[in-house]
Order: sequence, then structure tokens, then C-alpha cells
Amino acid sequence: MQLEVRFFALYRERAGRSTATVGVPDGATVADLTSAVRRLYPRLAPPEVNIVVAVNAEYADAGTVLRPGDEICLIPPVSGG
Amino acid sequence: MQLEVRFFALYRERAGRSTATVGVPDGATVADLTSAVRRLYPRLAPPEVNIVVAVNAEYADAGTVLRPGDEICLIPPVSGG
Amino acid sequence: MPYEMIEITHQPLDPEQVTAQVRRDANGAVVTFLGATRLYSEGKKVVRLEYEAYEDMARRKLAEICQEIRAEFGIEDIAIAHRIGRVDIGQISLVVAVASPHRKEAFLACHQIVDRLKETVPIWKKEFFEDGSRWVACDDHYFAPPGAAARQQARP
Amino acid sequence: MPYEMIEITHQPLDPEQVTAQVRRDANGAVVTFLGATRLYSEGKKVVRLEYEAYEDMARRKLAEICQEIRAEFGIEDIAIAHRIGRVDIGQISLVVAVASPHRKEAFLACHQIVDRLKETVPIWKKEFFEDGSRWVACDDHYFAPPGAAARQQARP
Repeated sequence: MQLEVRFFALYRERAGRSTATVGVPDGATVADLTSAVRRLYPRLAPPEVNIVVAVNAEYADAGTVLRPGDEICLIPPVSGG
Repeated sequence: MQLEVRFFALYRERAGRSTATVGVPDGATVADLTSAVRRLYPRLAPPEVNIVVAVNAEYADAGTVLRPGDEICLIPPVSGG
Repeated sequence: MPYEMIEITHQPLDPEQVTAQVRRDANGAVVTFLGATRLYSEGKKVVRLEYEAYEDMARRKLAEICQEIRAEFGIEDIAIAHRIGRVDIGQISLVVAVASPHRKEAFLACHQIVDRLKETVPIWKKEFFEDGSRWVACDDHYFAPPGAAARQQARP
Repeated sequence: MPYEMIEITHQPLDPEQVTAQVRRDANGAVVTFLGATRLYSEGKKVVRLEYEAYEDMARRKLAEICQEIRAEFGIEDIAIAHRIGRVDIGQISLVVAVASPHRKEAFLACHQIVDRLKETVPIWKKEFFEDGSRWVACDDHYFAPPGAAARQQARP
């Protein structure tokens, strides 16, 4: 399935874009997705950095199974305030 | 010596006035003064209440010796804010 | 240069103006406390308040508190305004604004200033109810005048 | 009825207006936090900031924080406004106002809201210096892109 992924802040700059369409197998998890995104955008973050993902506007753990149409965002370390 | 004493808030209302001239022996302490004030205004506070006194705009303890011209104020429990 | 404003006034307070005193480019955090007259005090409906101050000493004690707080929290900029006289329900009686490069010190310092003000600064609040009034902190039993105390002690 | 305002906006913030949202006759204490752009960040002169937000999620996380804070501190009235986009030095990026019948809860709740906001709400701050920029919290070493990380690791 093709998933639409949004990048914010540092990730947006590192990816050079705000959104990308990423192909993953049906039943793919958040961990599968971040691996696929890393392959597409190797400069996004070094391997030892855990890329945090939000699915449908909630933080999601690595095992969360993704479905077509999910709103997926990559969340760099936050610094509001 | 004659000392001018100011009353605030509850004490002002209990004494029925803002200031009073109180006669005490030369060398009198804060404790001597509050005893004299209590005799003049017995309704000021019950005997078990310690009447707090400020001398020249600082809290003074019972042993502080008073001098003519001191600014003496009786301070009921505070409740600013 | 640390900034300090201490104001005791009969005029209505303007929190924005008090807060503006401590805002500087070095300060990332400003914490402001507003104390307002509440409609209820221990379950009784309050119609208005009146504040009285021993002004010279109140200013002096507030300046002492500022000095202590600066030493303890390493903050610089403090503005305090206390209204006295009649204060109606919902109106502001106290504004304390503290600014600091970082937020933790600003929160703790502002909280401490208000706590210490209520402990040591010679200002008094009188609550007016529909059927009477009382000086806050002068607990009725403890502070009842001698005659009344005697009557209360005589109860079984 | 508890009052809650959550606002994420490109417009300049008006702290007075945010604070006014939580002032009610039952609330004796209002604590307001202002976060402003500091001139220096870790010793470097900042010329401006830019904030970016994942707005839908940020609103949702802020609403969750409000709910937690209400349960923990028994307070009701909260207003939060976060500015995004460009924010110049000395301008306000965040206003949090909490009102409560008593001051202790208002201070603790306001402090906690700001702390939690900085931990979990998807908003990002970029600092612009005279000679560069950085995303705050994305520590340079840790977050250096793979090539740069390899070069750093190769140092003796």
C-alpha cells in the first residue's frame, strides 16, 4: 500500500519536502514505515535516533499496524513554549 | 515618657481610634507598652493573644526598649493579598 | 541592573502594566499572579472587601522579600502592586510579576513572594457580607474581645 | 462549567485577553505564564525564532494536558495560546493562564502545563543566529545526519 507521510521541522528540512508517498507491504507497522522512509531519505536521522511517528494525531509505537488512509507524521524532538 | 501609638485594622476598630498617646516609664519595653495599652483599651485583644508591635516600621520583640519619638504601631494578624 | 517595582495604591490595578515592568529581552519567562476578590469566603457570600495597609512598613517588608527572593532564586526583575481601600468582587487586589531567563525560577519565586507577602506584610483585608463583616486572619474565637472570650469559655 | 481555551495562531498574542478568559468571580487566584523570545540562547545572540506546529495534534495534546491537570489539581479554568511562525526577540510565543479559587493549585497547575507542553506537544522552535540556525532540542551531535555522525565518531 502507498502511505502519505508528513515531515515536520528538522525532518521536513532534511527530507527537502513536507510530504512523501511511501510504499510498504500491507500489514506494515510503524517500524516498517520508518525503515522505508530512512531508505528513501538517508539523511533524515542517524541510525541510533529513534524516529517518533504519530498516526492519526496520536503518538504510535513501533508495533502499530498501519492502514491505508492513516494520517502519518514524523515527529522530531519537540521544543514548543 | 509619652509615646504615640498607631492602631491598624481590627485594633483600630477595637480601640475606636487610629492613634493614642500612652504614658510609660522611661526605659519601658514593648511588653511594658502593650500592657499599658491593654489597660487603656481592655477590649483590644484577649489576654492570651500576643499583640505584635512594630517599632520604626520593623517588627520588634517584647524586650525592645522604646525611646521618645519612636514610631510605634500595633499590628493585628496580617491578611494581605 | 535588577528591576524592582513596589506599589501600594488606592487605584485599580492594571496587570498588563505591572507585567510590562519586568519584560526584558533577557527574560524568557514571566510569571504573573493576580489575586482577586472571590464571591465566596468559607461558604459565605462576600459583597466587597476593604484593604488597609501600614504603607511605609509594607513597602519596606516587600522590598525585603524582593531582596530575599533575588538571593534565593537568582532572579532579577520583580514588580508588585497591591491595591488598598475598597475592592469589589472580581476586582484585582494584588499583582506580582516575576521575570527570569528560565521558567522554573520565575514560577517558584512568584509563588514564594505571594506566600511571604501574606505572612509578613502589614496589610489587612476586611470581608463584608450581607449580614456583617470580619477582618480576615483575626479568627473570631481566638480574637474575640475579653468579654466574648469569657462567654465562649463558659460554654460546656 | 470548566472553561478551556486552546489557541494556536500566527497572530501576536495578547496576554491580557488570554488571562481575561479565566477570570471569574469564584477564582481568587490567576497565574499567567508568558514565554518570550530571549536575546541569548546558550551564549549565542538570537535574531529571531520560527515556530512550526502539527496543529491538529498539538491542539489534541494540549486538550489532554488540560484534562490531566484538571483531574490532578482540581482546577477548572485554563487558557493556552501558542504563537507559531516568525517571532521576534522579546515577543511572546506562549501564554498559559490558570485560575483557581486558591493560589497554590493555580501556581502548580500552570507550571505543570508549561512543563508538559514542552515535553509532548508537537511544536518546534528554530533559532536564527547571525551566522546560522538550529532546531531546538535536536541536539547537533545526536541528530547530525549519518555522514556528519560518522565524521564525528571518527575523531580521536
